Amino acid sequence: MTAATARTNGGAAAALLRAHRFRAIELLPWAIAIAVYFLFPGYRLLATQILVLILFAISLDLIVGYAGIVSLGHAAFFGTGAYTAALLADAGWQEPISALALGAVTAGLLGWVSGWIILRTRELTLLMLTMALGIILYELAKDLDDITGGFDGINFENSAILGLFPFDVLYYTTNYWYAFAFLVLGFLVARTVVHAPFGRSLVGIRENVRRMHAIGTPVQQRMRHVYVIAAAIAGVAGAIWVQVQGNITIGVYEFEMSGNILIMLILGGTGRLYGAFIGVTVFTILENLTETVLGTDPPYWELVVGVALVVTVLFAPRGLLGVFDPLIRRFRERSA
Amino acid sequence: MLKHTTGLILAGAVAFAATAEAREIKVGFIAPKSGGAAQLGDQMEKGARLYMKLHAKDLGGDTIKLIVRDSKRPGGPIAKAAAQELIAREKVEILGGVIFSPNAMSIAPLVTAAKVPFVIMNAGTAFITKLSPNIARVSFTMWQAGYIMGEHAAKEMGCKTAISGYTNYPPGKDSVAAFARGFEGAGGKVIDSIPMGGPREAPDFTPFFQRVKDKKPGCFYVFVPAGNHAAGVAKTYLSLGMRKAGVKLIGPGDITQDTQLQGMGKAAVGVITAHHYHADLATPENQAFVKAWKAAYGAKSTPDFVGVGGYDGMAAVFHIIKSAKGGKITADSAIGALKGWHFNSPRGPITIDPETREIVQNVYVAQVYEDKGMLRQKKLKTFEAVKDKCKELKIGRCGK
Amino acid sequence: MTDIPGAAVLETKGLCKNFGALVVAKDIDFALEPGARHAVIGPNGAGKTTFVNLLTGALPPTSGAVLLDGRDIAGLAEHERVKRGLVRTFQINTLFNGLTVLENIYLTVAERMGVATGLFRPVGSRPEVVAEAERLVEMVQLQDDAGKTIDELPYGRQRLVEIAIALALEPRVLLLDEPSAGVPGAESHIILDAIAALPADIAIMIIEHDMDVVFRFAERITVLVSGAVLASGAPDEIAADERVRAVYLGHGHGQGHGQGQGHG
Amino acid sequence: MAAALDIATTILVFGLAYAMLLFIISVGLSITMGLMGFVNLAHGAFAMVGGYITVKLVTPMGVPYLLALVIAFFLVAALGAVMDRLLYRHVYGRPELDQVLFTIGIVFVSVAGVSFVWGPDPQNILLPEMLLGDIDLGFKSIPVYRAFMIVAGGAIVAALFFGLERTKIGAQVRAAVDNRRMAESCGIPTGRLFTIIFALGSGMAALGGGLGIQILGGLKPVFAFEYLVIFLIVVAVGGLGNIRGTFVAALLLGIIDFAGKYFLPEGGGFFIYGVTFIVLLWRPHGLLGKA
Repeated sequence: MTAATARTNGGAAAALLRAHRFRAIELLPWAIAIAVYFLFPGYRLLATQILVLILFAISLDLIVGYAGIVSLGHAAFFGTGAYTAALLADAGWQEPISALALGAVTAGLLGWVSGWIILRTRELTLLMLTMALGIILYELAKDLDDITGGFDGINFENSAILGLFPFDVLYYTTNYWYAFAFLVLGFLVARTVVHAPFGRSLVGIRENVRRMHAIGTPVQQRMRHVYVIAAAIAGVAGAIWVQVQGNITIGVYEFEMSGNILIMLILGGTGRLYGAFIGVTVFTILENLTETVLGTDPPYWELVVGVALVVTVLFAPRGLLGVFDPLIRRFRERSA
Repeated sequence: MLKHTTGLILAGAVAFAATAEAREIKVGFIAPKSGGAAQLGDQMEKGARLYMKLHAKDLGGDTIKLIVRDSKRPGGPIAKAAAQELIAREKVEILGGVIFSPNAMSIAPLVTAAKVPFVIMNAGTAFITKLSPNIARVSFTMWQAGYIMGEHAAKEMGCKTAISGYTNYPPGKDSVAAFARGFEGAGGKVIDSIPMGGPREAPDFTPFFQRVKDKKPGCFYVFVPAGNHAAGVAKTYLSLGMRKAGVKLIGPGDITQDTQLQGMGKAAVGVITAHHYHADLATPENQAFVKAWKAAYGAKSTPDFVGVGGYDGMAAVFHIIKSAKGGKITADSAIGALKGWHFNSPRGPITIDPETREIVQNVYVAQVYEDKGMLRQKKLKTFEAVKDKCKELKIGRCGK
Repeated sequence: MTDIPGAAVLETKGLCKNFGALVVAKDIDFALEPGARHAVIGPNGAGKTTFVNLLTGALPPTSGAVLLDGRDIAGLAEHERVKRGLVRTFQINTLFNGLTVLENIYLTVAERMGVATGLFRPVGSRPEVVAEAERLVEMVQLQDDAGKTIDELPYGRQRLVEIAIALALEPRVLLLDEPSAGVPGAESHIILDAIAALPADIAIMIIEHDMDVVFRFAERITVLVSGAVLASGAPDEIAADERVRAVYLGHGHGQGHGQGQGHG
Repeated sequence: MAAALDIATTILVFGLAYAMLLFIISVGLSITMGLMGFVNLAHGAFAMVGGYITVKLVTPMGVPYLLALVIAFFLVAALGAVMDRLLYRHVYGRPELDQVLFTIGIVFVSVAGVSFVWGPDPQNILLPEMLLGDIDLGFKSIPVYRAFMIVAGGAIVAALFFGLERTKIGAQVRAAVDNRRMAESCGIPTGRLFTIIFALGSGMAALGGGLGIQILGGLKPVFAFEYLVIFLIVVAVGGLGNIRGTFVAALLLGIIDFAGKYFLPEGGGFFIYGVTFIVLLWRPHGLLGKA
């Protein structure tokens, strides 16, 4: 390895070989998440929701940020995982982890089938097809309300995790750590995938599809693969989302769900996984806590969120996390 | 500086000691303040605050701190997170509000676990009071108006056939199911039932109404959620010339919501609805209420049934606080106090059914007419002390 | 370099392509033997790049066949043809502009070595792939720029990345689409040297405007005009061909000399 | 037979009226996306503002409806031009995702702004008597307002096509949509052209917003979000930047939506999305879009 690094100037090979290693700073979000649990018990459901949405946003980042597949219908997978878990629990299958795994499977299957059809297209057409799929599923869930509970939804209960830790409907103790654990797991999977040659080849697809064809990459197939992975992770996120809340409505398939998660991801910064953390957190906090500061008459949150988005694009073109890029680069150059 | 601060603390302590008896009771209030249903949340909050203002003295020095949270969308998660925060962080003693039924559904397990009483001031899907023993409802259920409208249409309006059109979500289904029971029970026949899109879709009813017009029923029963959907109903009815074609538009009062009525223009004249409230009710309670409302919110502002829901909801909250007599408010004591609670509301006398914790109230059949360029509603008939038929008949999830 | 049908690695038979009424390839018969150095020339708009796209599968032909090792490859997608050794470069740089030079080549090597589908073991624990990428970087003498992104490189140096990527795929047939296009005169010798140093057993088809390059490099020349083959033969035959002179060389040779003088 | 004719007329009249509305609002979006590759998700906000201006001119101020529409057109067109110069120009040429974030931000701000100024209540408009009632076609009567929508829409469509086919600016627009770089090298000032187009598109959207209040049943601050999806669908199905395509798509979707809801109300929301799905799989670049 040192032999390899010695041959090129600028440490390009060293950088490539080092890219997947963990840095100390990567502990920061987890430390914050742990601290939040103890500091803000009154916001624990909101915090749990943020953890789950981060996982959802990470799954979206795999396709948007890495493979360049922009989707306005990612809630299709989130909702499918969610309904799988919820309907299983409602039918008496109350063990949460197996239900969640099945949620990943159903969402992944949907990803496989829809990817086969949809991923032939690009840009606006792809956007519209993903969106149409999401909305069609929404309509379906709405009309099949005998099964899904429709607009009003259903309340259900899960058994204790591993038979030991029951879900907490009031303080979200177990619920929080459940979401936390699967966020860690999902993040590690995503991080491994993007640092593996597979993930690098996705970046290639995003950067230049024509070239990928010309170096012998089966582009369609690879996009389908990442689509399935992203769908399965989104399915897990959806399953956790409803399991920790013990409630599901057709909101999980809503267009807003797809739209908002995309906005949150872009806000944080795409193609870097950690963008999901910051984008979801900032957006959700602005959306939900503006009112505790400014009140609800009139509802300022839309103004605050809107201005935040516009300002971000004008002053932080690569998303909020992109603000740190020049700093990091300078730091690297100095240490190199 | 230090001395100054100490002085303040001392002064505070003295003030506290002087009013040791008086408490500040935190009441959580969840309603949409932005998004498509914002005007409903706004109405409900205005109603609640009006009651607080008019009856501030009733609590004998105790005060209420109303903490409002925006539920934004009809789905569960945002309202649920707000409820968790209100209970766990703000430590509210009573929770109230809620426009949309799914909001109420998602909150139900929380109020059960936290033993906090939950006063539903609007959400009208019939079965939700069954989800927690700590829920009481002071608004309405879709069954109350729907069933009566059905009976009335068959018996009094001479309609032999009817078509129902509804917004495709549980309150809509409740409403048309109730209508069909009442109508067919009284000898009529419902020849078609048309889902007209979801509550969050664009309220363009033309294709559905045209379908109805072409089928020529005697009565056309429509349920849509209050708000801009309501305004769309009368307009479409008029613009398709359905009245001329001999189709009578009827429905629950959601389609002649007072706040929307003037905007409907002549389109609404003649429409007959069944509902538990309209702003033109000629009772002293209501006239005083409307006057106080206009004094507080301007002459152009009108209360409607959502506002009355907030008003009566706050009356229930006051009743809970007064019954606790300065002691701790628990869900058991609060709901216990509400069971059988009687109140002379602007809408007429109401009680909470001790069995179901559901409101029992009058339902009025009323017709829209024009008076000096203003649209008003005239009461045709009163049905007294109407209970929720859905639970009485144990239909669907109401029976579980 | 004699024409023995069947011995060709790459061959076309009656290849046609129409866009509506517009004919861009007309009945092209073409053959490339192992180790060939074959230039395709023609005026602008003659359909040269289209021809490359038809060969690689980027465009489906309207009719006719492309044969690789004597087998019709109509059913093979572009990436499958690459896997069989049919590799191209682009007339206009088609690279991963946001990635470093090394990453550009790494991606290619990973694809060729069949590790690009790997989901779990990170790039960093596959030093052999990185080392191979480095070897190729050195081959085109870009080691000083390995850590720069393509955006940061001058166009001529980017051109070398195009060639390195092609080499990284270990081609048997290499289609070079105007490799020196857009390269300043002072730098074009780097490109030409790199081409001259290509392994002898690779069959190379080069599309080129610069006649100096064509005549120095090619052992055989095909002239395309309006999508059809006008002439094909050894360089001196082509140079002597009256029809070619008439439609092409008169104009094109002057241009070639111009460029030649530029870096001469 | 008579019944079939009756139903066919119904569907045609109402479908057409709705289609005109879709076209008037969507066409500006189609051109901006086609010409500058600019994803303007805030397009519906301009329609919303146009609707509010119309309502506020008619109801409290007593301006005649048709005049109010014209005023709304010019005010919002001016607003569009100002937005273009002040804000949007910063994001032209930026990556699509940035444009998405930026314009959605504008939507949020517009929704907040409208609800601050005019409150959350739905806004209604009382139409002049002459637009109410029916026109008797002999075998069937149709509402005057729908007929008015069709005529007004038809006039706008005709003016638009005339403008594009016969005027210098129209020719420049067509050239620029076709190949922007080429148009620039021919000396067409695409920057200024785009401001004009943007203003015009915004004005058209405003007109649609004002015309649509009656059909769409009241304006609310969430209008800008609610209708975004349908406008995007019309653009995608028609083919980016293709005005004829947008028109055809509006007709197709308007009529299918109406017919679907009329015959099969249970299918509700499916039709329009189902059709979109199928059309886009069949022709990924839209009905009349070029590959």
